[in-house]
Amino acid sequence: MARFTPHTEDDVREMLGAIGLDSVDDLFSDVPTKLEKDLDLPPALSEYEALRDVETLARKNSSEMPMFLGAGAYDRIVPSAIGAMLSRGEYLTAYTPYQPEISQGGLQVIFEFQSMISELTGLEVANASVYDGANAVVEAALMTARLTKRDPKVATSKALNPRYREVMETYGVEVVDLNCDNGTTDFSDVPDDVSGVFVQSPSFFGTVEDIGAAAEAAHAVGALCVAVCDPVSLAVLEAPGNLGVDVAVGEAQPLGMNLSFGGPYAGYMATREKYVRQLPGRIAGETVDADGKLAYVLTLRGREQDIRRARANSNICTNQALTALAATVYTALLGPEGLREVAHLSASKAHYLAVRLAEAGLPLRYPDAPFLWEFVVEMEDVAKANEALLEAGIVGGYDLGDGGMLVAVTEKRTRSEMDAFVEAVREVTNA
Amino acid sequence: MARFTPHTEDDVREMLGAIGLDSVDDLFSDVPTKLEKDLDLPPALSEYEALRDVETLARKNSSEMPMFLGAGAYDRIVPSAIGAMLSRGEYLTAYTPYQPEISQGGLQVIFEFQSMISELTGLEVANASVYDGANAVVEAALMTARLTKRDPKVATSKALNPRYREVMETYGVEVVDLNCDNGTTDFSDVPDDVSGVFVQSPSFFGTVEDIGAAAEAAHAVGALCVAVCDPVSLAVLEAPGNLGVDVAVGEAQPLGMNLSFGGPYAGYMATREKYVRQLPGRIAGETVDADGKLAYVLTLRGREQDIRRARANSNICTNQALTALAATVYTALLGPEGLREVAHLSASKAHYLAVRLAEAGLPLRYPDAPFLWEFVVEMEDVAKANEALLEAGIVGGYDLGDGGMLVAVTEKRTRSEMDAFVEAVREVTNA
Amino acid sequence: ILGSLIRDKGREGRRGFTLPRNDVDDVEFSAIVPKERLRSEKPGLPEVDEPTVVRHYTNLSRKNQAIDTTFYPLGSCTMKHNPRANEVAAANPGFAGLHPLQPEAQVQGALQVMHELQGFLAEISGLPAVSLQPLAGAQGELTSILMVRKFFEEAGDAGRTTVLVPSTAHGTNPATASMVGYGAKEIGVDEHGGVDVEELREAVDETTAALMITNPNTCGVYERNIREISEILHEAGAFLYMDGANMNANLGRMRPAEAGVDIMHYNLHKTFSTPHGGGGPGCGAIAATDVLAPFRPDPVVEREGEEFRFARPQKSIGRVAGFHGNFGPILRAWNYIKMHGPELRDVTDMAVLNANYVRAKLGGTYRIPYNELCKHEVVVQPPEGKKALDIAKGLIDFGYHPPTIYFPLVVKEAMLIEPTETESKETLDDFIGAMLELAETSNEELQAAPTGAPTRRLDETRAARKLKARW
Amino acid sequence: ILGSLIRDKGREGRRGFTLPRNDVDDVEFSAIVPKERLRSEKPGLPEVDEPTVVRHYTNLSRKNQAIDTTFYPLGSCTMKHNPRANEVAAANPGFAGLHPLQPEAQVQGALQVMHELQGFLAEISGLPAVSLQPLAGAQGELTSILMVRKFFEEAGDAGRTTVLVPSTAHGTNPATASMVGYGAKEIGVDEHGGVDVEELREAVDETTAALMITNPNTCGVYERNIREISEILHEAGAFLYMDGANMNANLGRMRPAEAGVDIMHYNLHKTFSTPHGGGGPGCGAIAATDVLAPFRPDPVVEREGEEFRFARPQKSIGRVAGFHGNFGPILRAWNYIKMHGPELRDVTDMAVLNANYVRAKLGGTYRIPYNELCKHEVVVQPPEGKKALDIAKGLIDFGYHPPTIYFPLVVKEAMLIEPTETESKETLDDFIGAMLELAETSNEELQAAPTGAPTRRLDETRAARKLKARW
Repeated sequence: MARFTPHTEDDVREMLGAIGLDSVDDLFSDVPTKLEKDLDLPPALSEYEALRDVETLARKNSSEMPMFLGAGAYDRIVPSAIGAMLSRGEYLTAYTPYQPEISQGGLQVIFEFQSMISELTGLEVANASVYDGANAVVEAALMTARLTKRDPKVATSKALNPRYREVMETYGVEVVDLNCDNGTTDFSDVPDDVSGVFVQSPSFFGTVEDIGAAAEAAHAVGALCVAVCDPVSLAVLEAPGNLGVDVAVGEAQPLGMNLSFGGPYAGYMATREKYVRQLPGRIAGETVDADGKLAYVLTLRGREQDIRRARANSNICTNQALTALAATVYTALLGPEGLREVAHLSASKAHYLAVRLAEAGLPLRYPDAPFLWEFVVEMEDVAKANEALLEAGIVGGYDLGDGGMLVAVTEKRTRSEMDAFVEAVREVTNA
Repeated sequence: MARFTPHTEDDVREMLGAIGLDSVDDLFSDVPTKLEKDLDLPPALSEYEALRDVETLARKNSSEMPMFLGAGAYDRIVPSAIGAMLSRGEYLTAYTPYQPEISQGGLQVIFEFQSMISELTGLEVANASVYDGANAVVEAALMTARLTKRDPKVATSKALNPRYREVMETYGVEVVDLNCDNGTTDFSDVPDDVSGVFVQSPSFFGTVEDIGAAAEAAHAVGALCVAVCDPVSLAVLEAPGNLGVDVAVGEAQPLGMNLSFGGPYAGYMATREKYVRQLPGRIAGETVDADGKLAYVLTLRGREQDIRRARANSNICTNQALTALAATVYTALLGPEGLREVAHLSASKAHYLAVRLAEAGLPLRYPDAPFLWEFVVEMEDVAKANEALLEAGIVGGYDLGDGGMLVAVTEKRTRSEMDAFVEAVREVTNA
Repeated sequence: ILGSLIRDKGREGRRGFTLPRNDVDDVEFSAIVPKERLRSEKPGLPEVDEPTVVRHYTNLSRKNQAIDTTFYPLGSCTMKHNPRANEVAAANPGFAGLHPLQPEAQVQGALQVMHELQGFLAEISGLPAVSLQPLAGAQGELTSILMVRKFFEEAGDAGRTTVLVPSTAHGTNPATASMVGYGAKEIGVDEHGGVDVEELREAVDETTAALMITNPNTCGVYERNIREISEILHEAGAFLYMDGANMNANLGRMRPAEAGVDIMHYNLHKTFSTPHGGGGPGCGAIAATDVLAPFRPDPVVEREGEEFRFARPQKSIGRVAGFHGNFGPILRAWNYIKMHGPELRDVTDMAVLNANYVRAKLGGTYRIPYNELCKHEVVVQPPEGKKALDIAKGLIDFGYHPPTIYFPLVVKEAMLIEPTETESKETLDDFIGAMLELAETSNEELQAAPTGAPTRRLDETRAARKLKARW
Repeated sequence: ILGSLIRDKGREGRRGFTLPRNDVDDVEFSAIVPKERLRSEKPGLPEVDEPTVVRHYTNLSRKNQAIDTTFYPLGSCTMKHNPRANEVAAANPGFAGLHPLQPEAQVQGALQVMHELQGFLAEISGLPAVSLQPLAGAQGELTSILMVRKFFEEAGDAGRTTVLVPSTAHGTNPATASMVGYGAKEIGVDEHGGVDVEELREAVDETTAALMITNPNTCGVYERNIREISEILHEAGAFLYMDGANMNANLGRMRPAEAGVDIMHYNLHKTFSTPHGGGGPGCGAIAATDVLAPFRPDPVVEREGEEFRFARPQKSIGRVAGFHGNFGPILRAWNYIKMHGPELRDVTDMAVLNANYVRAKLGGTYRIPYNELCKHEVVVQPPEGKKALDIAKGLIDFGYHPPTIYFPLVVKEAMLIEPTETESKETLDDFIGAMLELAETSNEELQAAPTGAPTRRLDETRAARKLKARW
């Protein structure tokens, strides 16, 4: 018997009797390709043994060290209350709220998530989240194609996270490169047949881009402008909705999600109300019940695959409800001032570290570009520097592969950790 | 402002206005001994900083090692589902169920806990738990005094956990020593003025005692017999209720509670129905509501301090509801067969280790006394052996201080851990 | 109170979380970022304290039903019990705190988990080439069809323009085909609820890229002609893709490889019991034959001696996720499979037993369009004159989550019931009793249901017509 | 279904947990234990699966109200929000997995926590000698009075036979005095709700061992004559013991030491916010003057250089717990105090503000027997003709947990309201609105309440008369 099945032998016998069969094997008499051998899997472990293995492998990872890696996922403080809420069985073990009468909790959470994303992005309507930031980007690219009735072709620069670009390419989106030699993108030369212009701010290199310029350039050629934004940055940077963008998307991981080796995270997407029918994914809306009581329900279902099938605007089936809940609880706990403080601490520390590195002879690659908490520092041998950092018990920055290290500094980092970083890197550089 | 208080300055001003005061200080104008300085405490930490300190101190402990320590607290497997249930806010953040209409969950849990204890002990009625095993013992001693109308005086032997004896003495219970030279207690010579005869089985030395003999001896002198039992052992050992005992008590920690450096645990107490009015602590009973619907409520409150004040049968105010919930969930998950298997695995392993130690020249102190999973092994220098074990990454046994090591083996221990134990101890012994 | 939004419970200046003090010089944003790029107005977010947040989201959760609270036989969704051991595993800080871009040497434990799971999924399907990257079932489908497309591109076969989809398929199947640029052509069902082989034979030609089959299909029926089907496709040079949503009916009893499947996706969250989380996250791992292996997303995990490392498959379609996939569900699935081993077969056996038991007991009162052996789910129709929607809402008042309704589309008033293996006979008997009682209940009464839920039936039209999707 | 017992949901042979395989020879119990000592009959415990267990206890929890779900102004119980950081701290395996008998060198982190908390509690009370061992408030009381008794024993003063207890005291106070063997003599209250100093002066003599005072007392009133009271006792050679249940009104505003208190207990779970867990576990740490220090339970934690170790106080009363106290609550209290530091005073300030706000708003409609400044709780009486019980049950239908009722005993129809500092003005306003509405509700309607809870009012007499305390 498997471990989480209640049936006793008596249960099985009684049930087979009701069905009119003699044996469990008979339940598979219609299977022409029945497997006659046992699966070649390691023998079943008890819970205790399995969790001991988890612990053994966990110890093979270098975790719980000060971390200067970012590049799309950030080592931010995750408040304890988030875990307490996510572990509530009513959230954890429910599914898509197809039956709204018994899913008002989950639906209201989605509604609140959407509202928070709308507030942060300055756009009228957000969806319930998609898989991750990269997928939000590619869905936005496909959205621009549908809305402009052009082929999916986007203009952007190397300052867009290369992983986002890769996913777009996988999905058949053509990407045209704009210049960004000084760390910020030059939008003066956008081809006129693109469906979208993409601007990431803070960019992959950490620089604060001119979103307004991107929007103008997009609209000048009849394309849409998509901004890709770290939601924490939106506590201090102008809302993309106020800068003329049509769609704002991004990775919601910094809003209270564990790094968790790359997932689960959640991608957010927001747009103007006039474009809502081309917005993919779930949307929760307000309505009333038969007694006139306010309630929430999944709405505009006509866009979706289960209704529209081959003519759906995406094949996306669900949202990342649980991680979106994490983002919602995080944003509620922090509020506008708390988010701002996260940004402020991160920026203060990042600028401290950048100055210290420069003093140590490791200059910024883009000294003239504004940045918040992530920056590129020039280094002879990034790999060697990272090894030295690991030896000092520190997870170093992201190796750009061209003598640049992309360094991220969050509110978790302390002055002494940063000093240790400089120390470790300096030694290697001088050696 | 403190960290978990919602009020803003506006809130405070408005509320002071409603009260008719000018300042928060005015709220304390009636305090003649007002403290005029700040408390000399370390400056407030954010959650993240505080939890970093927790982690730092946690690493100063030697934890997560194979453990052969018992002596009243056992390193047993705690199923994952227990934590999931205990973290439910409705259990975690409620208080004593004074309002039964909105506390049926907690009350039913108590009722189920009591039922399980009754089933295990073979006695008619159990209470909702007391603080820990030691306190269950002393409360039982005081119970025997009330019931026999004698002074609290109990006959027992060194085979009773010495900590239980110490707590009895603190509470003013006189303890008379019976002989137990061969590891089991000789009940043939009980003084005739004792209020109770106490028998622990498995005893502090791990031996299985003759509870029936203790009960007979007690009743022969008009005293009550109290059995102190590890609840896991009751899956295989005869229920004390079937052996003539009047009260059964013990430490419920082995039923799904973390070791947690000694607490919180829970003490259980069960007795015959005729003695229930002298049973201290909370009791949940079945009743009906105004619609005739089955429900649970705290009952026989007349015994308790909040009703009876100076004439209460104990000053005990609450039970250990949350750890009792752990015991309840544990017992439900394991069931009679699972508990039996825990006992069987522990006993099989303990006997394996005892044999291996004997082979290595380290004999059992009580070779003729039956034992389950804990035993005393003779050793030249227990402290030195424990040091060697620690070096091998093993937490050794309990040093009895007389050349005996009390060794506990639970279902968690593996053959290789036990072999390593023998190896480490042998080396020291031979050295 | 319960109904109000978190923002309505706040007041300017309240804070729910305290951050560490700054231990370096304060940086002014106006000094480091051009003013016009700085926010002009504070976002309208809640300003609330932790007590309010915890109470708000605790009370909201209490308005949800879930597997933890009730039987949840939502067809095609495999709402089985989620072992709590998986949650303990996922919370381990040695995994939860790991950055996806840490060098491979720093993440050997995580890579080993992924490598072992790749192996488990290969064994369970018989298909050796696994990728764990797709972030959900629908993305697993997409990844599969992208791989098929890339195969034909590499083969220089430009004529493959169509993907065939049985009429019983999940909506994601045709939507996926469209997204990849294929025309989706529907194939009907035969009298057993299976793919109509004759229709298939006629439809398959040199423009066919693949058939997207679900097996057992969404009628709960095993495709008894699966071998013939795969042969038809293979003869035409096309691929057989299998939607693995229903793998819970196959574990240790059938392997897609032996049925001729070339590529499939798993829903790790369904079959291997990651909590569904209210709709996600999931994991849509895929498994394929060696032929399709080089096209898998970048990267996969390989083993070299004692070391594990990421590798890019030779002709990879590229990446479909920002990082390596949803590691949380990956870890849980790995742990789940390790707790079962070859006894995974019992999971399938009991899931199929439960579904057939429900079928046997409801038959007679409910109409069973394909009343033969079903696999892990069964499709039924209410008695003549009753609506699936009404029965569903009536079940809510009995304390059950309703089955999937109006799906599969090929069955009118369909109710697709998937009990899963983790439900006891008593639970099934109670549910069956409720279903039988509802069959006898007047339509008037049914249409009033639910009356005991947090809300009554909702005005869904209004939600769409007057869109209000934010505060 | 929800109402039935876990045992009723099982069937013989079901199992909810799988254990590791045995890796040594199986031992037969009959081979190692005399047959008559072995169990003859299997205990009647549930035989259920994990899914059933999780669903059962999840659904039971949903029939509870708690701070996490509702305002819970239970007087004298300090039902404040429990920060979730404390739960994360307590779950740390470096503490949760520690055996209490591991040698001191292996548990330095845990000992440091205890030592620091001893210091914090000494500073907060002004009383230097702390013990963390008592397992609950009531045991803290007992420990204190045992220490007092031992002091007199050591001093050879056999004539101390009486402990004085104000009529406002918690029931545990006189019960404790009795347990220790003292006669408990009651002292009345003055017109402010405080101890009647004249009555006290008359009652104190050379037989007096101690006065057990609660400050602020259970009328919510600060004992304004506290200094005089302590002087009266000290002049008679007796001790002033303080019940610390109400310490939430004192933090940083008043220290018992300066008020002349000799010994006190804390309820760590109340003041420093360990979740109350449905009734426990708590921690009843005590703090005392140097005079009483040698009598503390064995052991306390001392520091020697960088090392922490256990030590037995010189004239210890012995141990009151099996091990070192409830370490879980100890760790949480330590973490809570570290998150507040000197700002603990804000906790008290806001708790007192909230109570006075409720007092101000309810006054006029409800009778306030001591309508002066209150501290962190306020005692009110319903309007003439209404019963506290009825108002309480009416509050349940408004979604609130009722206050403590019929306590303190000195106030007829008392309702003791303790809002705590973690509740917002909006919550208080809503609660006040409900209270005012209930004051206007007919008794007939009130007596029917609650109607919206999981049960209606219970037949408590029946429970006691026909005791059924097990299945």
